[in-house]
Amino acid sequence: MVFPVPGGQTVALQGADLDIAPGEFISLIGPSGCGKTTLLRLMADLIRPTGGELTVGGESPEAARRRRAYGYVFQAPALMEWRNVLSNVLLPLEVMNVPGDRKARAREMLRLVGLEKFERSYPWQLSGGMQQRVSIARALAFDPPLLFMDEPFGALDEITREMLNLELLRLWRETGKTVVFVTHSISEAVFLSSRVVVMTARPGKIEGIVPIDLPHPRGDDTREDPRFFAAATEVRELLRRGHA
Amino acid sequence: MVFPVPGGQTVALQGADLDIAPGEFISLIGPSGCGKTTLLRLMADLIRPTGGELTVGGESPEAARRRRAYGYVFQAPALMEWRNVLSNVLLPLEVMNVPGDRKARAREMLRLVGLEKFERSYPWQLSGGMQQRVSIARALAFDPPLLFMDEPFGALDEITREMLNLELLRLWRETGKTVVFVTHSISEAVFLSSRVVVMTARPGKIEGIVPIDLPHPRGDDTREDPRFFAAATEVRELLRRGHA
Amino acid sequence: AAKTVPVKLQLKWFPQAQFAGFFVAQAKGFYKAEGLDVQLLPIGDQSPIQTVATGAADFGTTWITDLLTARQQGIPVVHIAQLFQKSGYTLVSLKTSGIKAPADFKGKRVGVWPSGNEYPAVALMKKYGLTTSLDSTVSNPSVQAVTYPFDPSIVFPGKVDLVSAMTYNELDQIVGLGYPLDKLQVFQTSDYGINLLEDLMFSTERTLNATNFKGSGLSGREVAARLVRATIKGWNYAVRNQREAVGIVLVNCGNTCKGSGTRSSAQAHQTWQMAEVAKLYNAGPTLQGRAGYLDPATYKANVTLLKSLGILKSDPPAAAVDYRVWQAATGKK
Amino acid sequence: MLVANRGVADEALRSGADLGCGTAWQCATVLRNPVLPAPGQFAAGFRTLSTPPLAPTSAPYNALVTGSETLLGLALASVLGLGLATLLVFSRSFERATLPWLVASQTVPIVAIAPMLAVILGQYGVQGFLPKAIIAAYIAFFPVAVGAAQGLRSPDALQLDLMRTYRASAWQVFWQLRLPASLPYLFTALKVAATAALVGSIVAEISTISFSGLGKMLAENSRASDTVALWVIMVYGAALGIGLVALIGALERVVTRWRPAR
Amino acid sequence: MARTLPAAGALLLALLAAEALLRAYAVPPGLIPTPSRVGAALWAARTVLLRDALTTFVYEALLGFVLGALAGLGLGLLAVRFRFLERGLLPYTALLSSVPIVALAPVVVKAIGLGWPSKTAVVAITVLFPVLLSTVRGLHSASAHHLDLLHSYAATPAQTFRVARWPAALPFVFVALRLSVTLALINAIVAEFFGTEGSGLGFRIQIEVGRFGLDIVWAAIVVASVLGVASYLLMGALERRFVPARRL
Ligand SMILES: Nc1ncnc2c1ncn2[C@@H]1O[C@H](COP(=O)(O)OP(=O)(O)OP(=O)(O)O)[C@@H](O)[C@H]1O
Ligand SMILES: Nc1ncnc2c1ncn2[C@@H]1O[C@H](COP(=O)(O)OP(=O)(O)OP(=O)(O)O)[C@@H](O)[C@H]1O
Ligand SMILES: Cc1ncc(C[n+]2csc(CCO)c2C)c(N)n1
Ligand SMILES: [Mg+2]
Ligand SMILES: [Mg+2]
Repeated sequence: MVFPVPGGQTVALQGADLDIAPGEFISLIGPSGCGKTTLLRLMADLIRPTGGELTVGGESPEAARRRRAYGYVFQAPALMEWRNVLSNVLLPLEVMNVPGDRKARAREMLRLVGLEKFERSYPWQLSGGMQQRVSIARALAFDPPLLFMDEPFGALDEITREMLNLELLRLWRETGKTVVFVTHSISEAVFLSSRVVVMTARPGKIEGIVPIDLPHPRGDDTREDPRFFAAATEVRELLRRGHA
Repeated sequence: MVFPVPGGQTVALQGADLDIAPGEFISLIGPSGCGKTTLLRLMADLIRPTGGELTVGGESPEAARRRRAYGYVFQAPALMEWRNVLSNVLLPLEVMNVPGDRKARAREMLRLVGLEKFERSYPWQLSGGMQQRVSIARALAFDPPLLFMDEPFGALDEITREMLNLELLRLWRETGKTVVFVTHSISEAVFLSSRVVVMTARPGKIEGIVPIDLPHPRGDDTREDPRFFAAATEVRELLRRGHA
Repeated sequence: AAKTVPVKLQLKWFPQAQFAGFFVAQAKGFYKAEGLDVQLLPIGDQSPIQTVATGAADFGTTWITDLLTARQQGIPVVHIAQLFQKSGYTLVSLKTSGIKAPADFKGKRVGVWPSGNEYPAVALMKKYGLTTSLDSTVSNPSVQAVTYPFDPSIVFPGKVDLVSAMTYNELDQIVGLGYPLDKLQVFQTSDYGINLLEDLMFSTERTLNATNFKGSGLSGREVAARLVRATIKGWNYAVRNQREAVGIVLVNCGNTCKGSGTRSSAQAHQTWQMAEVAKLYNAGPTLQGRAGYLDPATYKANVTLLKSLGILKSDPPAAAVDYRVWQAATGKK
Repeated sequence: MLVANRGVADEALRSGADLGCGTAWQCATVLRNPVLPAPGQFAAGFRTLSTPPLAPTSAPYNALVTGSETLLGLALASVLGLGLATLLVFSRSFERATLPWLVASQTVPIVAIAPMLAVILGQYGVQGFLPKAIIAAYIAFFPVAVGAAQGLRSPDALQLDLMRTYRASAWQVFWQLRLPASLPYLFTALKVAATAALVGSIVAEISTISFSGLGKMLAENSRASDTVALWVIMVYGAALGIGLVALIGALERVVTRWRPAR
Repeated sequence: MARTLPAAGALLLALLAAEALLRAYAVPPGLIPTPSRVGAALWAARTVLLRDALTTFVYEALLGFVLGALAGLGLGLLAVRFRFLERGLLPYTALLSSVPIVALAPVVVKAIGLGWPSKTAVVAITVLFPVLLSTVRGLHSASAHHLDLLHSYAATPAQTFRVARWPAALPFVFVALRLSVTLALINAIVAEFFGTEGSGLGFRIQIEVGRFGLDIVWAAIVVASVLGVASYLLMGALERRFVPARRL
């Protein structure tokens, strides 16, 4: 992936060949500006690669998008200022004409992220973390088989974050979704994923992939597991190596 | 602090009386939506309290703002889209008519946050974390005696984050700045601060204040210090208590 | 030689043979000979009354109704010479429309020019007991009057049954649209006793009473007299040497001189126009060697007519006409 | 084109006009006073009015005159409009006291007051080029003012907060934040204003005592019933308008170079 | 009430000053009438002026405005939907709007007739361009984030319009509508100078200018201004109603 920039071009991603199997939980981790968002946007068919090929769960990004196969939590909340919280969450349901009681569904998602009391608020009346949670609720609302999440919990406190980690994991296990998850937290990546993809900066490429062999269901004691430490250390090593 | 909202009002802060002495490094930590940003905005005289009083380093927020005493890193980058990275960082220097070689100063700040190669890029060409770093450079550029930072490192990877933590700490020690710092990371709060203020949600109030007696200079071994663990545990306890 | 006095004269229309006398006087140096440097201003959208009353021009040409209604509204304009002694205003219809006399106008659509140019038509119809929507007090007019700008081809013959036309201009333009004169029924108002006087020269009381016109050392009235004298000389010359006059006009007339349709040649159209305005000039007092003289009887008849139409509420003040200028110009009484 | 003229031709023929052509359809392309000129007619008219290009009676020369009046008018309008917008944004009470009058000024039919305006300006020795530019500016300043005011109000709250933390002066907020943020609105407004100014200067040429310009040509040719010439002049006017809009578009691209290519 | 006070005060002062000056310099009413004369004319000619206003404002200005605005909106939507149209269409409408009304009106009158519909058409044509231009600009101003989001939903173009582009365009569109509504009125009046069937504010102005009845001319202008300001304010109210309140 090459971006033209004043006085040359930025190579944002190089040889980032990656095949993601259905039902996987993949985390992307890497230094700021290494191309995590770019990779996610490529997988979501929001930009087209300037070279290379990419498949997501066996199909092309475009096919996946056309099937409305994925939900995307952007790095910024990207809420519509003129819609209140509830109707922001309703948006995908309306656009996709999802049958059933949409409001009930949207409210359920808001409950999941702890914002059931704020459904009538407008985005500017919410704190940064609350906005981020609305956007998570929005992405989950239509129950997509595939989830792209770009630092979804970055603006949340540890406790809320851990709670949502567990919720997400439960959801993933129960529904068999495929998740591609960007995070800066090594422990979060290890805790959630089946594989952690570590990226390096400029030009962005994949430094290494760490498979996580922790049993499910995972919980507080998972973090005590020696395998957890081992995996986290490996990820940290890869990160450090890529950071120079 | 009371916000009017449809069908009533949100009490965003209650009895958050807080005196911050010059030269302190205060961290605010608390659940999403508890009023950290609101408190910072009050201290920065961006909103007026609907009740209560507040002093920052012995003076009123308004006086501090009039003296151009503080730099503010907002939760969102708030860059000017029409200015490139360098001239975004130059903005406060221009507005305040800071004497000396402004460009050199701005470039120094960009080096500090690791963006010296991107000075000619425009905000839309940067990743989320890079934008956030530009906004940090901008706040530091005019060397204010007081710093308000709202989750400045939230969008950064751990390694960049740790590096910037150390830089910030060095800066604080060398210049005797007062810093008020919002973070969701308990360890970051403990590592950096002289006091950690733990807040609770709805209505937001101060649950407790944890003084941090770790020696300076702090470094990698600080995190091994038992006092570090003790303080972190205390903060976590207070947070848990406030979270119910 | 002494310096010439700059004088601005506002024409009532764009340069064309209608003003041949002025252009001839300018081209042949008649004004120079009187010590005047005359600039002839083409019309904009404002009435010549406005430009003269506000001092943007010193003298002007206009129609008598214009002058008298302005005077009634308190604008101190003064008639100083009458160039055309007969009205060239007509209403034109197709012979096929079966309109044979003014009485037949009833129930027809009549297109007129607005902005004070509608009065001859209004007067004609009023004389035959017809009312129009131009009069805001009439609720059920017997003739539907519509207003249109200048160009008869916009409305005639499709949208109106009768259309206003000057003998010297629009009539030929209508011929150019493909309607030769033998297919047209032309009602010239002067044939029906409506002879509202047209092209005259006027100025303001302030200009005329000036003792030192623009620092020339001449009185305003003296300048006016010289202007009128040279203009009449120009007209006499133009009427006698029409071909030469048309040549002079054509030099001055930019894009406006052409006729319309099949008669769009400027040369041909202006030749027609020159011949027609000569008829309007060579009438009344001119035939008695008193060119430029405002015949008091005709003036009185005009005033009476305008009063009967309700356009004038009372007799204009005596100061509305200043015979001294014409007398000084011609040495006649 | 044919259809537009056929009706007129038909009407003329039925009224017994001698057009020198047979049926209405045939006449449609040769009418001397067509609603729309036939291509051949137009081309011929275009040639006569365009040559020699710099003669005082030719369209290119007069278009040049009108174009420069329009540019001057637009420049005046931009300065005035931006100034007003600034005052409107800075002061609520100024807005309350003047906005209704600004709006009212735009409902006064310019054609009715342009002659008076020209006459009044003429009394003070302002003649020729300038009154026409002033009238153009009179029409064009309003879109600029309204658009710019909207744009000046468009920066987002966080950016305003940032400037507040710098204790930036009102002028600094204006120059560093409000003005750049208003550019997308401003350029849209300028495009509308450019065509308005063009119309304004043409109207002014017609209604004041004017010796040149497309407006003068329009007036003369409409008085002379020369429909084909009117169309030629209209095309020149429209080309001028497109040129102006394109010019502003180019300026916009230069000024807002920072934006992502769409 | 308190909000209109400054404007009313300014008006009163200006009127008094004008009256005093005109009287002091004895300016003839045929050149500039005093405000009191205009007021008197306004009252004396009220029925005629009301009828004129009905023609000019309702049939010509309002109807033309609505038609032109709808056309501008419609074309704007098409232009943004079909990219090639934007390149093809915008220049032509710029062309249309650059044709000065004084050139356009005679042609339209010739083609349509002297009655009010020809004026309505002229108004519609002149309103088209500002609305179209702003619509296109506004639709393009939709946030890239929102467009990405809808792209990720594989939303149809119609949905993207309705949900993201249209709300973003509204503020731009309303600027254009506010401008156009006054433009519509003034153009209706001007278009009447090119032929009428005997009613309308433009017709009245033209007739009375020729008679030096400038008191009626200004009375007609006052009526036009009041209607113009009222419709501008009405558009502003609609804007506040339909454009979602933003922060501040
Ligand atoms: N539109 C663009 N034009 C030019 N360069 C771009 C563009 N978008 C991204 N880049 C560059 O591509 C690189 C990768 O950006 P990306 O947003 O993918 O990073 P990231 O890994 O998501 O970083 P972060 O953790 O800070 O969000 C960066 O160097 C950025 O400057
Ligand atoms: N302008 C406003 N109007 C109404 N309510 C508001 C407004 N701004 C903030 N609030 C409310 O005040 C509370 C505190 O918000 P604040 O932004 O201070 O939270 P925070 O602690 O910074 O949260 P986060 O960690 O998610 O950024 C929230 O409940 C929010 O909904
Ligand atoms: C605005 C306006 N419209 C029509 C006329 C009538 N008129 C008087 S002289 C003349 C020239 C000969 O065709 C014409 C048409 C006018 N004077 N002013
Ligand atoms: Mg990113
Ligand atoms: Mg916050």
